[in-house]
Amino acid sequence: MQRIMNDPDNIVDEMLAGFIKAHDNIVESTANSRVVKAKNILPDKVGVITGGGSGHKPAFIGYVGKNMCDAAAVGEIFSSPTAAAFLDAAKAVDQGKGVACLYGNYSGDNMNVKMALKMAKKQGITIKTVVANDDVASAPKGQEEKRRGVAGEILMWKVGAAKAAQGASLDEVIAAAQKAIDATKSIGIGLSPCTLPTVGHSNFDIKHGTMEVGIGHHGEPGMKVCPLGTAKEIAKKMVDIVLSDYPFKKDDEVVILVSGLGATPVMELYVLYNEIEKLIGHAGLKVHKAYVGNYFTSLEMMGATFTMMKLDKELKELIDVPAYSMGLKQE
Amino acid sequence: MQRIMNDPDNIVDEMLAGFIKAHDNIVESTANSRVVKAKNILPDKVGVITGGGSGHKPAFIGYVGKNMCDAAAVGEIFSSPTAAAFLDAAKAVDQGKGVACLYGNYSGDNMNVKMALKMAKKQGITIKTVVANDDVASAPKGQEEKRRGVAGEILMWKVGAAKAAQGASLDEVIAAAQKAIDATKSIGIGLSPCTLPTVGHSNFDIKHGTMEVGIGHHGEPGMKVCPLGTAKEIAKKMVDIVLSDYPFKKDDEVVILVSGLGATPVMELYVLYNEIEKLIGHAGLKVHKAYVGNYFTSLEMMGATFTMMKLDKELKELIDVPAYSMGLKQE
Amino acid sequence: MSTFDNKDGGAVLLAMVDTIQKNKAYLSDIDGLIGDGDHGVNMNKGFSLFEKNYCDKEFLFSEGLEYLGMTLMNDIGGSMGPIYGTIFTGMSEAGSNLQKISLTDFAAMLENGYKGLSEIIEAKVGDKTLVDTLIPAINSLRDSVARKEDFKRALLKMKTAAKAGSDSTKNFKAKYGRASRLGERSIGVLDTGSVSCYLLLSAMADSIITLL
Amino acid sequence: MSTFDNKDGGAVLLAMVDTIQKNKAYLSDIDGLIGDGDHGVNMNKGFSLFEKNYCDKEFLFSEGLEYLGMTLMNDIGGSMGPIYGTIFTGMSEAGSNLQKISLTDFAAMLENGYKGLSEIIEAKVGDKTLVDTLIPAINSLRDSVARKEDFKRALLKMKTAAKAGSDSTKNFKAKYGRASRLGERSIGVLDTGSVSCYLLLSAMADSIITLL
Ligand SMILES: Nc1ncnc2c1ncn2[C@@H]1O[C@H](COP(=O)(O)OP(=O)(O)O)[C@@H](O)[C@H]1O
Ligand SMILES: Nc1ncnc2c1ncn2[C@@H]1O[C@H](COP(=O)(O)OP(=O)(O)O)[C@@H](O)[C@H]1O
Ligand SMILES: [Mg+2]
Ligand SMILES: [Mg+2]
Ligand SMILES: [Mg+2]
Ligand SMILES: [Mg+2]
Repeated sequence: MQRIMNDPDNIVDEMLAGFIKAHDNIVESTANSRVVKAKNILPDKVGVITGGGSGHKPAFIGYVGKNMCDAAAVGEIFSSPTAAAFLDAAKAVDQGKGVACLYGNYSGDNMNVKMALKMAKKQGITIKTVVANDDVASAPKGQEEKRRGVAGEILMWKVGAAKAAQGASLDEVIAAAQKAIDATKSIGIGLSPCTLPTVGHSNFDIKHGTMEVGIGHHGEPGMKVCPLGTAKEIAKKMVDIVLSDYPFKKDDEVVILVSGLGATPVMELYVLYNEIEKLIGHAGLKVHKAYVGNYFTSLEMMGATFTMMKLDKELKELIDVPAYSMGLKQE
Repeated sequence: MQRIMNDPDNIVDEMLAGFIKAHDNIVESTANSRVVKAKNILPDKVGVITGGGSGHKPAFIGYVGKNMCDAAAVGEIFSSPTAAAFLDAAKAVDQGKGVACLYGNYSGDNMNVKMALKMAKKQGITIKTVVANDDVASAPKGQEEKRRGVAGEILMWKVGAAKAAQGASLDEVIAAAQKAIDATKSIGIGLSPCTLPTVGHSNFDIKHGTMEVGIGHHGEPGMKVCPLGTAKEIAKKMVDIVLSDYPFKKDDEVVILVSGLGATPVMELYVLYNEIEKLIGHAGLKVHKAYVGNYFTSLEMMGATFTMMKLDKELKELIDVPAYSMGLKQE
Repeated sequence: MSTFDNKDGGAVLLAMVDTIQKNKAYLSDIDGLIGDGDHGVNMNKGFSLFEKNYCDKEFLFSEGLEYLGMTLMNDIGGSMGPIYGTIFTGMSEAGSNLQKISLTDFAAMLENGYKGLSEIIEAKVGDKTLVDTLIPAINSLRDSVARKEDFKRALLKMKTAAKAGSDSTKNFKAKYGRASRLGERSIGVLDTGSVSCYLLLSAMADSIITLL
Repeated sequence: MSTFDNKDGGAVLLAMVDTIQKNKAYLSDIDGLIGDGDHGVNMNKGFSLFEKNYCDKEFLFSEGLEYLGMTLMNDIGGSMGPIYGTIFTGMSEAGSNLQKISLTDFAAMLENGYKGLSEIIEAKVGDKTLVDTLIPAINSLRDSVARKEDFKRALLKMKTAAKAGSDSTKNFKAKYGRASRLGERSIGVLDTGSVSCYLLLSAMADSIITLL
């Protein structure tokens, strides 16, 4: 394990210390050391929070910032933040208009958010949630509520946060974020595993010359293991899976997000996007905006995720709102 | 080799196609397919170009954009662009006020730029150059002109491009860029090798449990191979090497750039920055601005580079100018 | 005696901390076989933090369970924080008004712990989780209550049932947690959560017996 | 005959292309031992592009060298583009006004190629680069001119000198290019650039001999 770290048990706290120092123009710490908050939050708006395990940089704290999430709860690597952290994140940004908690569908996160909601209720804070479930590989069509949240969460945050920034009510923010994630589908392919710093060896393997189609952000099993294809073949597989899961139709405008899983060189993400864009074009869809880069990683896994969101007028407008966070800066 | 690609011989061209499609709000293609140009270049200014081998994303084309480089020449992976590409980059952005070519000190790049200059002269285009040599590990003090350029190039581009955006003359742009790189020192540590797609296996090795101090951006040999230290120890080594190479003095204001080499999780870069920042503080220096992330990579090498630039009034002002490129966006 | 004093029960909590600390490596090793190898680390972190924060304080058994549960929930996160946190706070809730704790009380406490848990997890017996330990233990206690058995005997029987439950996970295919990745290949190996649950129930039983 | 016609020399260029194409894998294999294993690929790319662009055109030997040199410089980049590009354009320059090319002319052409090269690289004999092939070849030709030797004999002697020069790189420590990474460990292996240079000189020699 070739890692730059001190004690693996402190890696999250040390990362946070470095992050907050490096980005003190964007974020600040809070009384709860596992809650990171945006600087200069617009007054009198709905709060938008998220949270999740560490090891996914820029997710989650990289999406805290101007017109993005107002705060994020931070967990250990690949492990949900505590209920207390979710609650404290909500309290840190509540301005009396309620808080939208936009997070991903994992059992740990679900449990902790559920408990945070209970505690919040007792304390008179209104939190409503949207649970991202964009990973089409994680449960069959018809059982969408079982699906995991992956890189599509970024688009959900972008939309929900932009809506909140426009002064919308909590219900409007929740509705926009829910609409965003409902219109968003993702699929990942894994090319190599990753190693938890506290563990020291990977707990799964991907054989050279193969790829795991549908792999999750923590190495959750995919739909199948196939021979490693060309970029063209990989793109075809990913686009087919996503297109057939949702009524994406000719002339729809879409946002595309191609994220690396960590160790795949960014050059390859552009090669992949080049193929995806062609297929999307052939399907008659129009790419309104594309994000390509390491947007949601899994430590040093190799591989990539492909995410597509179908736009309507509202989503398009919200996606185009400028944003300024460590992981997403847009004019 | 677990790569997302089609024909390795076409990987650069396919990457470029994807890059230009994904970032069509920032860059555009030119008649020379190996030259990428910024959109909406300010009128009547000195042109700023760079160029280098591929495999270093965001470098080099990721630093083409608003208040950044106006164009970049693109080479094969780890291989200099052609003289023709350097020349065409210059021609694409020359507005009659001359062109500053800011590039890194590698024998291939030196040869090709030299030849481009000759051709440009014949065609009546004025190009002046600054050659980045910030890598303190690549030649001893006193032989600075032999040193390679590494991540410090980004700060050179930032400064030179900001100066040009302010309407400075070619000589002023060159002077600012030269001052920037003269005040900038870098050191890299390598934790794992990388593999050229056309070759299929890495042509050097870094043993598990060791690190190569002073490694270059293409795996050039470092100063020594040491046991892999903690983040604290690594930071100490890097800071000591950089501090002792230049008159960084108490109360100096500095810019710090910590870049990953590709596959090291970004979380670890923040852990490293956290340690570096403490040491810099102890040395009495003041961090004016920090960049932490994958700013200048070497395919899927693991490891990181540490770069520090000493600021004066002009450099500080230029570093703070907003910028908008794929690799560097700043308000 | 067929009861113990709620106020003497602090010792029971310390016995639980002790067993987790002693078995840290063992639990992580089991988790390493089909999970990510961190269960002992996760548990130890939470229980040791509880010990650190509360070792010099006096507390009732029911209070101690509340403190431990809240520590797990507020400082550990992941799945273990809410899972064990819910079990212990649920137990505490059901025991909070008691001066003396009888077999019937203890059985009710554990049942209330599971009640809370069942609201946040979906796993059932046979899904290769700590539920495979917890449910047989609860059933055994319930059975002993019905038979009006002696508290000590009931606790010893509960240990046996919990052990058998934990051992049974060897035969199951994991459906939750990271081991689920392995599908069929998870068969033949213990579920680490079921083992930690057995160790905790066992420590409680042994410690309570000394108080009876 | 002691000269060949510049206008017949197109065949020499094709022989050069041919040897690079035939030795693509061999050159990359040598480069793989101490470099990054792409020398054959790089060279083949440039020479094949030249072939593709010029195979159906007529050109003088001196023109062909210019076209090949410019192709390498404009389309290959890296180090090989300027290095071989400079050599060939330098040769072309010195031969551009000739109708017939004598031994003296050919020697002067190669010398002019090296002159250009020496302005852009620092490597000297013994630094384990293609200079170790080029310099002995030039010295041999110069010597033959002084001895007024026959063109064919001079070319054969040049081949031998170039081969010996290339072979000598086995004993040297790499100072330039990627092999320099290995330091002492680069000793015992040929320099791939010196081999491609030998192959090119050899192809030129053999092809010119058929024109004499
Ligand atoms: N969703 C779940 N429902 C029930 N039990 C679970 C669930 N997830 C994990 N567990 C239990 O937790 C144990 C693993 O705990 P631990 O290793 O600490 O967490 P993680 O799986 O996050 O690394 C499993 O052995 C199982 O008993
Ligand atoms: N700076 C240099 N000066 C002289 N010759 C060089 C230099 N760099 C490389 N070479 C020559 O180039 C050869 C390697 O060429 P090639 O493999 O095509 O390029 P690269 O080293 O960029 O992969 C070496 O064997 C050596 O002969
Ligand atoms: Mg585990
Ligand atoms: Mg875990
Ligand atoms: Mg090469
Ligand atoms: Mg090579």
